[in-house]
Amino acid sequence: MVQIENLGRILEEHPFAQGLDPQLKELMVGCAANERFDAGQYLFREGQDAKKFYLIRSGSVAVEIYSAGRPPIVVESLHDGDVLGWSWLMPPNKWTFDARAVTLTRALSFDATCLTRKMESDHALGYEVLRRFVPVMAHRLHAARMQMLDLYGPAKKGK
Amino acid sequence: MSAMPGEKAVIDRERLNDLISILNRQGYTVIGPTMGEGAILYDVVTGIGDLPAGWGDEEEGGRYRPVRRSDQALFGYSKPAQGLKGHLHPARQRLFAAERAGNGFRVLKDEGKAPRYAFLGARACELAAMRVQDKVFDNGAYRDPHYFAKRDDAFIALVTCAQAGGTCFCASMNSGPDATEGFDLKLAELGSTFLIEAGSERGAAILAQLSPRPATDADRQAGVAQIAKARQQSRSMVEGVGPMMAARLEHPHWDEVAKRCMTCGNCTMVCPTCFCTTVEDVTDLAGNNAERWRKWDSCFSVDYSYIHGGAVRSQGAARYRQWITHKLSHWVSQFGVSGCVGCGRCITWCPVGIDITAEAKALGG
Amino acid sequence: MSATANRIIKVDALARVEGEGSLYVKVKGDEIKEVKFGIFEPPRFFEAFLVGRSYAEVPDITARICGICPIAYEMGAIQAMENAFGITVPQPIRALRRLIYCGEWIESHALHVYMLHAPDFLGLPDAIQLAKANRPLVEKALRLKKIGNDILEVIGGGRAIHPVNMRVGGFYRTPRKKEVQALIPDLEWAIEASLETIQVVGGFSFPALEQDYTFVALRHENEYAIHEGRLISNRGMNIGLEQFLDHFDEEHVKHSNALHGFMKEGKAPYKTGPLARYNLNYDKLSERARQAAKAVGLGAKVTNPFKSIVVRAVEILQVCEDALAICRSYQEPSEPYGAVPVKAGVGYGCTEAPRGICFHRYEIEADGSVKTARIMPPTAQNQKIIESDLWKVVAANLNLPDEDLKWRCEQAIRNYDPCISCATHFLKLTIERD
Amino acid sequence: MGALPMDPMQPRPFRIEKVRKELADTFTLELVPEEGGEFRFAAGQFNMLYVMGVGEVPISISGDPGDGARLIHTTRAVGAVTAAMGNLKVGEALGVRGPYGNPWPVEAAYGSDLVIMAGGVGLAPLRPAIYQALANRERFGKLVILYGARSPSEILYPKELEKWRGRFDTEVQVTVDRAAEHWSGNVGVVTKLVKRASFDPLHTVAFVCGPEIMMRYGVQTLTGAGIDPSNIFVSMERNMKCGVGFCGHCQWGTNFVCKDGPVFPFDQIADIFSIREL
Amino acid sequence: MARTRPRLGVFKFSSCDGCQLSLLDCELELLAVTEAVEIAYFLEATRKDMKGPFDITLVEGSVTTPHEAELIHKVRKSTGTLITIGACATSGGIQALKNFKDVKDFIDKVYAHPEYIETLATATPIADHVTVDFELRGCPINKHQLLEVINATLNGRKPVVPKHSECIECKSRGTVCVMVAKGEACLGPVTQAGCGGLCPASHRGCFGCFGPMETPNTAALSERLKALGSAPRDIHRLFQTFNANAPAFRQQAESLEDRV
Repeated sequence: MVQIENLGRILEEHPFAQGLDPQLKELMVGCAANERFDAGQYLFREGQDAKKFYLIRSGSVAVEIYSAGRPPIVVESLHDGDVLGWSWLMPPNKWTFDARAVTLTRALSFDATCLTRKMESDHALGYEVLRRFVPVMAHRLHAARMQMLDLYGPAKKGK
Repeated sequence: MSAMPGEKAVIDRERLNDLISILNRQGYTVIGPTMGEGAILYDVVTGIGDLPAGWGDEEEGGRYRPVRRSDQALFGYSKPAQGLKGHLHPARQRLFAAERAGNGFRVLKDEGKAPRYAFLGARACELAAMRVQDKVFDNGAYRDPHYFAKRDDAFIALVTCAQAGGTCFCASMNSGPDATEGFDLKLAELGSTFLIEAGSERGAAILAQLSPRPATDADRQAGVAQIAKARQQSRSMVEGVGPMMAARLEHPHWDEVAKRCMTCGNCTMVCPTCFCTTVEDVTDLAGNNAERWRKWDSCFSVDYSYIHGGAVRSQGAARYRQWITHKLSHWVSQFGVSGCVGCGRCITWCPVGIDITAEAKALGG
Repeated sequence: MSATANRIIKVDALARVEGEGSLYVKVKGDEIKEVKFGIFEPPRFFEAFLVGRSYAEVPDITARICGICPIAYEMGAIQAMENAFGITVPQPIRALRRLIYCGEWIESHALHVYMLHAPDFLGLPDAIQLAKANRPLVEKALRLKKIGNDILEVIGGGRAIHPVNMRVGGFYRTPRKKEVQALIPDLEWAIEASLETIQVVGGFSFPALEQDYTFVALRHENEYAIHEGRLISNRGMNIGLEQFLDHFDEEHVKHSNALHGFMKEGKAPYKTGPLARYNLNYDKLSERARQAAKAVGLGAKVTNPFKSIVVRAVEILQVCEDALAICRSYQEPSEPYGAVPVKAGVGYGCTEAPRGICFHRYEIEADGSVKTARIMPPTAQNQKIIESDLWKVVAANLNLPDEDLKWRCEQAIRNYDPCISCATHFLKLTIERD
Repeated sequence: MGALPMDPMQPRPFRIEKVRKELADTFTLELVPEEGGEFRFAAGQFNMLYVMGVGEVPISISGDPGDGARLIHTTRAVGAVTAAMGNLKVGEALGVRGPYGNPWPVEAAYGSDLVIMAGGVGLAPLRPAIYQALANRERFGKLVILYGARSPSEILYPKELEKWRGRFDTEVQVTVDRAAEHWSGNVGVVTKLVKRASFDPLHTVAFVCGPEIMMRYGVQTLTGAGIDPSNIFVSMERNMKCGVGFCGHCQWGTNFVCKDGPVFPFDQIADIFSIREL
Repeated sequence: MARTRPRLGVFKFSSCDGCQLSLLDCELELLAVTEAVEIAYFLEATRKDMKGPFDITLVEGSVTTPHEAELIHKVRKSTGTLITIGACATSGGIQALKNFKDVKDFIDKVYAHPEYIETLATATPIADHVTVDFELRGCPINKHQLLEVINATLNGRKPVVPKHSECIECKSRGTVCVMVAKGEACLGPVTQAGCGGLCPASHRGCFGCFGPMETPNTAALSERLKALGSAPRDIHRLFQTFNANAPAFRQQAESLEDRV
């Protein structure tokens, strides 16, 4: 299948798949799809069911929080080589942010239902996928904390 | 007789009056030990009568008492309460004055003339301390004119110690009780006479006017014995303290000391090498004239390490660590000498008696 | 305004007095219904704080009753303790005590004469306006005041307000001869400045008011009494301090946070302060002081309270002379203080604060702690007589418009240099014309 | 004796030629010495700036080391002195002592890639290094500028960043901590930019300046990317009263930040960098 | 540049008047002060009663009556920079001793008609009631520090009012430590500098007029005073006098209470 071959190559090129056993890669490709988002198009919105995750191939995506009465606040921007979305991994499997393509974005998406099933039956795959998500999550947590510190603002007067 | 540098001679104690007069005639203000209010203090002396004849001192951690001696020795104490730092590096010193001029301002020339000091009775540890501060105020790149205006011309009539004070540990710091250089005259009090030698040409010139007689072997031996006796000190600094401390910047003992340390800063104030200062801007109410003053500061104050937002060293433990590690360890890296000369004043004048030698030992153990 | 209109004259917050007071006058037609000189300075409970404290702490604590005349409190407390323990201090210590008290008098009197009271006579709101009119005069006044403070600082341990150096038995540290001698040139100048002050204030015009006062003041055989003596009056009273409470008492009235003092005999008001001292101790004034007083028309008797400003000026001269003499003869005492043989007992202290007598009585326990404390500040003692003066002033000036009458009343109160902070344990002027 | 040596504690009056508001609380002053002449400095050095009667503060120089005609300082008003400085107008004077301190070793980086990582107003002390690097662009491999700010409106020198980005030979990446949706640039911490930047870690020199925490994580990320700690330089901030090693305030371990720093090679301070309250 | 004269208000709460007297005690500088600022309200000095708003207000005294508790809010509203002066205004002062006792009992001790007296159960610092811009310590304040605060405020700089220990002042003026050289009980090592080191220079221990210094180690001092022979009751009293209500002193006194 030409398409699967293509997807395989695409996955191969993405940092996420570095060092992944070819057999497991093949299992993943079975759940993958190639997607394209125009600038301004939403990949998903907060509160929707999280049925996928994305490996961004090119472009940039803004992760946003919306609050009534004010413009959405961008909390992080993702680019080529980044992984978007981990809400699919755990209940309640709902997106907690909006994801908006800032520029034309191409991504490889993975069907959560498909991949979850495979991960459960093939623990080696399960382990490898999770092992790749943990640093992504840790990095995101760390970055969130750093942003929370408001480092560059004028120092608050100590009491 | 004409005295050559290094050659030992003997003078009668009354000759000190001549020494003081000669120095006064040469334009020096003579600073020497006096019996002050509650302790022996450096002050202006005009004659031998101002010296603390018959006074000694008892010192231990957090305790000082002036005590009567059985004899009338003029230098029979270990060291005055505060050293000579205040004379060369005053607690308050004006750096400059400025006045508004048009849209801007003009820095005014300081017309004040620095005092010319002669230090009579300076101890070896105090001379060592001056030599340490010399390195601070002339650090290669910059030389502080305010300090050296007084220091460059200072005449030093050292008096070696006849006995060690209760908190002295100069022997282990190699900064006393004797000195081999840096003085103009060196004296040792032997009963009613002084063993004396010149360390500079101007010292020798003055010595020649003091009717010295050549020292006998007995005089020299008495001098050697006296130094040997003063070397017997109950405290000593632990060996290799510099690298040891540098390796223990994070150690539970800092918190132990912090329980006792009041961060009052007394140790830094009495330390003859502590040089830290802050600045103070003074203005008239209309804002047309301003002055900038430098005044002693202490690494024990919170403001000392203040950067916008807060102080780097908010904890007492961190402030104590800064002081002692700087003194005993980092100083060596910075200036090639230890910042501690073993005078023991920080021990004596710590209100709670924290002992730098004991804390260094505890930290090393 | 009709003759029967109600008139209420109120001064909610009296100015140029120390502390917070008020005045309330109610007039119906030509009849004065009520005069209340009130002290709304909040109560501060000193007598209660003192219970259980060590005798040694009492001088420092009582100093905080008043920032204007802390010496009066410190010295009264010290002498009361010494009275309880049977201590007599040696002459050099006594001289230093008089010297520091002279300092407080110079400072307080110069402040009152020039900064607080003189503007009344010149129709100015304050000394700042006076400085605009006559800057050299105000500069002189400030220098005079400063000389008082300098004495307080040299003898009192470095500060004029709440000095730290006085203690039971003497001083913590007695000043060096050169420190005291340094005061001499300024005091020599101060004598000339006080002579000039007498001339300046002696030339003011004084509202007519003569009162038949009962004067009470300290009396000392050898000197113009300040810090020691027996208590005497112009009605024949002559008592020791221990008899004070037999003759004097104080009561609590609703309109004031200060207790009002009175003489038990006849429950009569009495007057303490400069006028009382002058009238009772005229013979003890220096020749120069008497001559200077005479030159501005003051004889041995002064009963117009508005002339208290001149008497204060005469007193400044007196204490400048006294202070100068002490400084000239000063020898460093051998010991700054003597032994304090603590024992249970009762002690009395009374001194002439710049504004009048300040009485102390303490009961001390065997361990030196205070069992009971009683302090009667001068302003509390003068409260009744101030009200009496005000009746007369209002009655004599009913034709004045409210604003002028109000000012005249304030001036009458300022005759007493009331120190309201101390009296609490003291003023709004409200004049109600009914 | 000849003329007295110059008193290092005495400021020289400089006249303000231009005041430019950079951000809400940040401004740039252009100064010329009243006595005339040039002001020479090396990138990364600082001056002690004195506002008459108010006080003195250490402020890094943010102009072009190649241009001695004007002394340029960019300052954020955070205290009484910097606030007073912000109120000064063209024609008024400021006292200057300096330049002091160790500079960015721009020349030592010739032949290597140069990564410049700045956070907030930390870009100001790095700007002279950027000017110098651009003036000698041919001597470097890649030139990467990574900059993080709190929000798009708080980006310092935005026009210059844009200009540099427009050069074909310089990679400029800017990120902000938070932004509204119209911001099409990066959002996230500055360290995130390292991963995407192109440089050869084995032949790269990095200059880092910003808040201390940012520098800590910045260095971590750069070493993680393979740059040797001895090739990473940071600019430290400590309390300073004199700038010449007399007052003691800026001591940090064995260092006087004023004369041993403010620019340090990271390997020299690695062992004390994370010790608290040192 | 000519500056506009800021308007100064001076207000008094429960106190001895000493701190505002400090302003009049700036004899040599007083006229300069009145030229630099317009004294718009200062009862002790002028009967001119000008209304607010004020640019700078000095507040002396603590809040001890219901009336004062209301008044301070009015003062705060009418002023730009509010500076509290003295131990009363910054920690409650000597009258805060009532915070530790039954006030009713106190009123009964001093006044014949307690029903006439209106007072709160506590004496509290101004900062407990309203936002304060600068606190100047001391019982009384040091007039030089007062001038410095006024001067710094006029010149837009940070006042030089150090928060370190009294010891640093003592040593800077060359005073011999009374605790070390005489065994006197002294609060200097935990007390904020500012007075100029008066008591030790008069050969007596500091009794804490300027309140606790930054980071005071009162426990270590208590231990030392005990070792020097002070009874816990004496140490208790030392902490509980002129700045009894300042947190560090209050807590140290409380920790000694079971041994008093």
